[in-house]
Amino acid sequence: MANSLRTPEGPGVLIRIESVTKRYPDGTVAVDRLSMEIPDRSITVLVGPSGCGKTTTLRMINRMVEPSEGTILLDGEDIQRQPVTTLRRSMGYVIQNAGLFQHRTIVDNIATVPRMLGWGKQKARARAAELMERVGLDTALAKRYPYQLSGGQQQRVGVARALAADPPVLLMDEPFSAVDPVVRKGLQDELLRIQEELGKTIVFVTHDIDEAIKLGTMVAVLRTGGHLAQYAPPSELLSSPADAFVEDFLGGDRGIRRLSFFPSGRLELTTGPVIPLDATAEQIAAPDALWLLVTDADGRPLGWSEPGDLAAGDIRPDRLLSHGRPFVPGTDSLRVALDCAVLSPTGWAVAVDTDGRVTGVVSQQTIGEAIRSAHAAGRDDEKVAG
Amino acid sequence: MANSLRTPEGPGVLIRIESVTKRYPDGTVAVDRLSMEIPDRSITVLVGPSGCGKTTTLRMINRMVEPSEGTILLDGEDIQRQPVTTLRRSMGYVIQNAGLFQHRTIVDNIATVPRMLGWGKQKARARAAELMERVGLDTALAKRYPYQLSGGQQQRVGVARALAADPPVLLMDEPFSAVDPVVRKGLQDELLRIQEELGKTIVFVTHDIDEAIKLGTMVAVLRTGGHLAQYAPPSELLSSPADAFVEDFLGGDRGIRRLSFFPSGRLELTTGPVIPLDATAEQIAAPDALWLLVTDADGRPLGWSEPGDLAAGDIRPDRLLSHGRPFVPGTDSLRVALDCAVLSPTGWAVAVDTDGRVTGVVSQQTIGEAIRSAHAAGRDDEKVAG
Amino acid sequence: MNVLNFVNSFFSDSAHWHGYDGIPARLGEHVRYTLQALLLAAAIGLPIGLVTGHYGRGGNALSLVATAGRALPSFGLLVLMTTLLGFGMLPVMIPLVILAVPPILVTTYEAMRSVDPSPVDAARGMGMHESRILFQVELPVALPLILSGLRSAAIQIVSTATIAAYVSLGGLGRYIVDGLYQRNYEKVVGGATLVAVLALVTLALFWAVARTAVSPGVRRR
Amino acid sequence: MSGFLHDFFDIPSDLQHSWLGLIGLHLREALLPVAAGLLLALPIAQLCVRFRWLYPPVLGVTTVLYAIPSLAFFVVLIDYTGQTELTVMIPLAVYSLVVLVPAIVDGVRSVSEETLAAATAMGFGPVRRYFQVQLPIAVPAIIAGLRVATVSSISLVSVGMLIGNQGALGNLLHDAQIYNRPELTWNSVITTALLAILVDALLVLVRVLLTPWMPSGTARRKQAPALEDAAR
Amino acid sequence: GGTSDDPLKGGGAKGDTVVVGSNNFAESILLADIYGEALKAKGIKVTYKPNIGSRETTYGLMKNGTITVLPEYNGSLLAYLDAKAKPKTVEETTTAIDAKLDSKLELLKPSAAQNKDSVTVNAETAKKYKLTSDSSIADLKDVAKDLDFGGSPEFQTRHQGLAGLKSVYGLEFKSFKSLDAGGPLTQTALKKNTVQAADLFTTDPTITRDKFVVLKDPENLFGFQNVQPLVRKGELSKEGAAALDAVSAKLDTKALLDLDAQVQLEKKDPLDVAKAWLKSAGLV
Ligand SMILES: Nc1ncnc2c1ncn2[C@@H]1O[C@H](COP(=O)(O)OP(=O)(O)OP(=O)(O)O)[C@@H](O)[C@H]1O
Ligand SMILES: Nc1ncnc2c1ncn2[C@@H]1O[C@H](COP(=O)(O)OP(=O)(O)OP(=O)(O)O)[C@@H](O)[C@H]1O
Ligand SMILES: [Mg+2]
Ligand SMILES: [Mg+2]
Repeated sequence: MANSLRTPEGPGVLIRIESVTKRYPDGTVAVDRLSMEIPDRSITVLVGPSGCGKTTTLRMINRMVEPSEGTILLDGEDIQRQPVTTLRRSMGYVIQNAGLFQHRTIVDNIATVPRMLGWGKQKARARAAELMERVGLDTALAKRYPYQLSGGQQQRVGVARALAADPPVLLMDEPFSAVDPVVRKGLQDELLRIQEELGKTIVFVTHDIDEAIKLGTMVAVLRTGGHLAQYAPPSELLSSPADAFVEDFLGGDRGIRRLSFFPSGRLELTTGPVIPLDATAEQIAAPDALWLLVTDADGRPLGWSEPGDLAAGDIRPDRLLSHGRPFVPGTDSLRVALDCAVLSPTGWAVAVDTDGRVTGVVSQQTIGEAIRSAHAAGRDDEKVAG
Repeated sequence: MANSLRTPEGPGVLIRIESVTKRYPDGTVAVDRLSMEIPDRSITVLVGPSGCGKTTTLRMINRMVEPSEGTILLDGEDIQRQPVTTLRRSMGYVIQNAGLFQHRTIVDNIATVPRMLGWGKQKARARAAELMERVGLDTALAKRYPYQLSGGQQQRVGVARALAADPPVLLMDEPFSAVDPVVRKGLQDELLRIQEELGKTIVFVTHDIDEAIKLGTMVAVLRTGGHLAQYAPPSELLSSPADAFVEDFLGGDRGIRRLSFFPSGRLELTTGPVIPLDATAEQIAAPDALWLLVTDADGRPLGWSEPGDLAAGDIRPDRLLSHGRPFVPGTDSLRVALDCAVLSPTGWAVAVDTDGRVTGVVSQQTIGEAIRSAHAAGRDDEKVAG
Repeated sequence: MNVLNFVNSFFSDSAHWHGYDGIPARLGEHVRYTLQALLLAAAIGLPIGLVTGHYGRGGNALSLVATAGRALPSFGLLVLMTTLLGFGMLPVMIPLVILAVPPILVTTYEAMRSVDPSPVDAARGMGMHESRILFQVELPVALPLILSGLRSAAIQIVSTATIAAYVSLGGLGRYIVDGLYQRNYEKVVGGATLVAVLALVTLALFWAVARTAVSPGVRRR
Repeated sequence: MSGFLHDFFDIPSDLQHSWLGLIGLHLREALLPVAAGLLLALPIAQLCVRFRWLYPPVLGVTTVLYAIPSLAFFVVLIDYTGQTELTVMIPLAVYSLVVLVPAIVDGVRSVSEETLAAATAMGFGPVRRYFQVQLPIAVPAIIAGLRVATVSSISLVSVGMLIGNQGALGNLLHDAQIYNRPELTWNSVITTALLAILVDALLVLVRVLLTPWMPSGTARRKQAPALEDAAR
Repeated sequence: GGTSDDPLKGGGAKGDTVVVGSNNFAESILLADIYGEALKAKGIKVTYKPNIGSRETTYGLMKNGTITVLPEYNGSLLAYLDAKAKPKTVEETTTAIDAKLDSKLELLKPSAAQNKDSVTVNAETAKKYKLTSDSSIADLKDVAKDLDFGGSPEFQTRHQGLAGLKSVYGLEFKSFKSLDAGGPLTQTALKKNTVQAADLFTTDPTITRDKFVVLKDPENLFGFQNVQPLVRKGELSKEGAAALDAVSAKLDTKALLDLDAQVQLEKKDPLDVAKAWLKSAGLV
C-alpha cells in the first residue's frame, strides 16, 4: 500500500473554487457558497451522502454545469474565459459505468479526443495502445466492443480514454461504484499507480468514505445542501473529525484505520526470540523470552513455541503455533503491523524483508508505543503549523 | 453491535444439502458435489466471487433450480416430495432490487403471499401494516407505489413481503448489494434485529465478505466451479482460513476484524488515573500514572493530561487532550476497545457505561493481553472440540 | 382545389346526414367493421403474444409471421377472398384481421419480454403459479405497451376498413370509392376527413383506457 | 402443373412488364418513399428530441395522416401529379413517417445519460455529438423502424392499381379480375409477401453489418422501447 | 417500359409517338390493343397507357394530352358530355357529341360493334319473375323494389344509370350495390345472387356462360354504344386515322363478342387476340 504512506506534497493550487453557489432552475440549492483549493498533482476526493452536491461541484469545474454565483479559477485563470470545448479537452472525465461509446471499438473509444484534436489515425491509435497498457488492459482487447468487456475492464477503458490527450486534470465521478469490491480494489490501486507515474491533478467523487481515505491526498466531506463539512488530509479527518456529522460519516475503527498513514519502518525490532530450526539447547534457553519464533534454514518463519515445548535437535514444525501474517517494515503501515500482532497467538508480530526472511519480531506493546509517539509527532506538527 | 458477540447457538439442522451437483444444459457445472448443513434459526451466508454458484445453490433450496444430482432435505424430508408451490410458500425469497410488483401499492406487495394463501383482504393488510413497522417502514408509505420509494425502502418492502406469511425459512440473494453503503449498513442491522426477534432460518447470498462476516452465524465460502472452500463461523474463518484462496478472499485486517467476536466485558479496568475536574493536589499526585483522565461532575470524560500539567482547582477543560472515543464494556467488542486505545493519544482506552459515565480506563497493553488470552481460549475450544 | 371547401360543403350538405348513405349510417358500419376486426385480431394476437412472451420462446418465428402478415397486401387479399368466398363480411374481415394481428402479436410479445425479470423471479420464488405470474405480475406491467399495439392495430383497421366499400359493403370507404369513380372530390375528402376523425377518436379512447386500466405504479405519476 | 406455372408467370400485356419487371417496379415504388420518409423523419425526429413538447403533436399529426386511406390521398394528389408513380409514392412516404419518427426519437433518446455526459465532457459540440454518437447508437432502433415501414410500404404499393396500372405487382390483382385469371391474384399476393420478407431479411443483415457493436444475445430486451412505436 | 417511365410529362403524345389509352376493363384494353397494333402496322410509334379507370378519368387525360387515342362508346360519351341528349340515330349521336366535345378532340368513324350498358338479371331472378330475352326493363317496374341492383359507383349518379332508370322507366330498386363497371365483381355478385339485377355490358361473355338475361331497352336509355375511336385533333397522321377507320369498318358486335370471349373465357392475352384478329381481318 504505497499510498497509505503518501503525504500531501504541498504543491501549488491548480483549481481554486471561490464561493461558488449552484441553484438549479427548480430552486434546489445543490452547492452553497463552496470555497476550496484543489492542489496540483494530487488526488482530491469529494465525498458525502447522496444528493450532497458532489456531481454538481465536479461538473462546474468543466462547465457542464454553470455556477449561479462565484468563480472557479484554473491555474489562476477564470474558466469562463476559455472556450468551453478547449476547457473540456484539457480535462479528462470518467464516470460510473464508464460511459463508453458502445458503437466504437476499445481503441477508437480511447482515441476519441486525440482524433478530435486532429491527430492522425495512426498516431491516435498508437497512443491508445500505449494507454491500454498503462491502465493494465491487454492490447488484444483493442478491437473489441465495450459490451464484450467486463465492468472493470470497461472502467479501465474509461480511464484510458480520459488520459488520451494527456490532460493535466482528471475529473472522476464515482468511477468505480458499479464494480464489485474485488475489482474495485484493483482499480483503486491502479489509479494510485497511474497518478504517481503521471502526476495528474485528479478530482475524484465518491460516496464511499473508505475509498476517499484510500485515494485522497485531500478529502472534502460535503453535507447535504452543498456545504463543506471538512476539508483535510485523510489522517487528520480520522483523528480529528470536525463535527458529529463527519465523525458519523467516517464510521468505526477510526483509530486503527488512521494507522494506515503511519509507517512501520521506525519500529524497533528484536531478533532475540528468533531461533533456527536446528537451534541448540543453549540457543533455546538463552533468549529469556516467553515465546520463541522458529525459522527454517533460509530464515523464513515457521511458527511460535514456548521455550519449554522445544527440544533441541527435535523441533517439529507441525507442532509450532502459526506465526500469523508477517509484515514488511517500511512497506507496510503500522496498521498492518498491529494487525499481525493481534492475529499472532503470542502478541508478537513477525517482521520480514521483501524476500520473506525474518528480520525480527516486535511485541504488541512496542507497536502501541510507536502508535503513541506517532500521535505525539502529529500533535507536534499541529503545534508547529498552528 | 449486538451481533458481533453472537455465537452460534448450535441448534438443529434445518436444511441439509447432500452432495448436490448442478450442471446447466450448456454444460456449465455451477455447483459441484456440495454438501452443507444449514442450522435452524440462524443466518447462514454463502459468499464467493462472481459466478461461483451462490445463486444456483440458493435457488436449489426452493427448487427454482432443480439439482442434477444429490438431494436437499428440509427438516429431514426430501424437498422433491412436496408440491413445489407449497415448498416455496414456506420460504420467503428476497432478491437484489427487491423485485417488487411495480403495479401494486406497498401494502399490496407485502400482502401478496397471504392473499395467495386465501387470507381475507382486511387481515392481509393488517398483517402487511404490522410487517412494515417490523422492518422499519413508516406505515404512511403503505399506499405508495414502489417507484416512489428509495432503493433502501424498496429493499425493506422486499423483506417484509418475504416475511408476510411467516415462513420458517428466508432465502436472500444479494438483497442489499444495490444500495449505497450507509443505507446498506442500516439494512444489515435491521436484518440482524429481525432475525433475533423472529428466529428465522436465513440463507443469505452475498459477494461481500464484510457483509458475510457481519451477518453470518455460519459462512460458506464458495470458489468458482461451485466448490465449498470453507464452511465455518466467521471468527474461525478470520483466524484460520482453510487455504490461500480463502485467506485472499478475506482480505487484510483479519486479526483486528476478528476481535469483533471477542467481548470486552472481561477487560480489567482501573479507575486509578481517573480524577474529577475539581481534583485536589493529592488526587492529582496520588495515582502514580503517566496520564490522568479528567471527568466532569457527572463522571463523563473530559480529556487526558499529564499530571505535571494539572493545577489543582484550575483544571482547564480546553487544555486537555481529547479522550477519543470511549467504549462500553460488555456491549462493544475487543475491536472497539482496541480502536479506542489506538485512537487515544495516551494509549489508554476510556470505558463508560451506557449513560456515558466513566467506569474506568484500560491500557493498550491490557487489551493486548486480553486478546492473547482470547486467542488461547479459542485454541482450547478447538482442542476440546477436536 | 381547396380541401377545406370540400370538407365544408360535404358536411353542410344535409343529404349527407340521412338514409342508408348518410354519415351516421356509414360511420356506424365503419365502427362495426373496425370493432369486429379488432376483436378478432386481439383474440388471435393477444393469447399467442402473451404466452410466447411469457416463456420467451418463438420470438423469431413470431417476427417472421408478423412480417409476412404485414407484407400481404390487404387489397389483394380482399380481391382474392372475394373471388374465393363471394361477397359478405368474411372476405373483408380476413385482410383486416391479417393486417391487425402483427402489431398486436409483436408488441404483446415484446411487452412481455420487456417486463423486468426480477419481480417475475420474486413471484416464482413465492410459489405463484405460472398463469398467475402471467396475469397478475407480467400483464399489468406490460399493459401500456400492449395497449399501444392494440392502438396501432385499431388505427390501421380504421384506415383500411375503407376497402370494404370496394366489394359493395358500406363504411366510410363508400364515400371515397364512390367519390373516386364519380369524380366527386367533395365525397372523397369528406370521407377521408371522417376516417381521420375516427382515428383521432380511437387515439383518444386508447388514451382514456390507458389512463384507467394501467396502474399508477406503472404509469409512474 | 406446368400449365398452372405458365399461367402463373404469364403477365398480361397491358401491364407492359415481365414478372421481374413488375418486381423491380414494385421495389422502386415501395423503397423510394421509405427513403424519402427517412430523410424527412430524421430532422423531424431531431426536432422532437430537442423540443420535447413537439413530440406528442407530431405523433398525433402523423397518426392522423396515416389514417387517411391511400385512395383519398390519390384523389387529392392526382390533379397535381397525374396518374403516375409519384401519386402512389407520396402517400407511402407520408405513411412511413408514423413508424420512422418514433423509431428515431426513441433510438436517439435511448443513448444513455452517461454516454452523452462523456461526449459532452470530451468537448463534443451538439452537431458532432448528434452525428458521431447519438445517430450511430440509434441505428438498431432506426432499422427496426425501417423494417416495419418497408414491409408496410411493399404491401401498400398494390393499391396503386386503382389509379391505372400504378400498383406494380398490385396491377395483377385487377388483371386477374378482368381476365378471370385468379392465378394472377395468387402471383401478386405471394410475390409481394416474399418480396417483403426478403427485403426485411436484407435489412436485418444490414443491421448486423452496421452494428458489430451490438451484443447478439441481449439485443432483444434493449430494443423493446423502439419496437413499441415501430409496431404502430 | 410504358409511359409510366415519364410520369410527369403531361403531353406524352407530342411529337411522333401516339399514346393509346384504355379504360379499366378487358374490352377497352382489347380495343386499345387493336388500335395500337393497327397503327404500328402503319409504321407509327405507339405506346399504351392501358387500364386507366373510368371515363371521368380518361376524358380528362385525353383533354390534357396524356393520351392520344382512346376506344370510346359513343352513347356513353354523349351521356357524359350531355346528359339530356336523346339522339335517335348513330349520326345524331355523333353530331351531338361533336357539339359538346372539347375542341382539341375529335371522333373518328364509328364501328358497327356495339357494347351497351344494360339491365341484366340472373337466371334465378329471370325464372322467378318469368323474364326472357324478350322482356324489357319496364317489366321490372313492379318488382324492382324487391331487387338489389349492382353496378359501378358511377352508375349510381349517371343519367345512363340509376337516375335514368328512375326517370325513364320509373324503377326504384331495393338497394344499389357499388361494384365495378360490368367487371368480375358485378359478374360474381350477379351469379351468386348477391344482386338480382346488374349493369353488365352486352358483350360480356359471362352473360351466355352464366345464363343471365339481358333486358331490352325500348326507351333507348343506354343509347347507341358504337365502338368509336376518340383522338386528339391533329396528333394522328392521315395514315393513322385511315388505319383506325379501317378497323372500325371491319369491327362488328359479333366479332367483338368473339374477341371478348377469347380474352375473358379462354384467357388469351388481349394483345395476342388483337394481333390475330387484325391479321385475320387483313388489316396488317
Ligand atoms: N438538473 C437538476 N435540476 C434540479 N436539481 C438537480 C439537478 N441535478 C441535481 N439536482 C439536485 O441537486 C442536488 C445535488 O445533486 P448532485 O447530483 O450534485 O448530488 P451528488 O452528491 O452527486 O449525489 P449522488 O451521490 O446521488 O450522485 C440533489 O438534491 C439533486 O436532486
Ligand atoms: N441458466 C443458466 N444456464 C447456463 N449457465 C448458467 C445458468 N445460470 C447460471 N449459470 C452459470 O453457472 C455459474 C454459477 O452461476 P450463479 O448465478 O449461481 O453464480 P453466482 O455465484 O450467483 O454469481 P453472481 O455473484 O455473479 O451472482 C456461472 O458460471 C453462470 O454463468
Ligand atoms: Mg453524483
Ligand atoms: Mg448470483
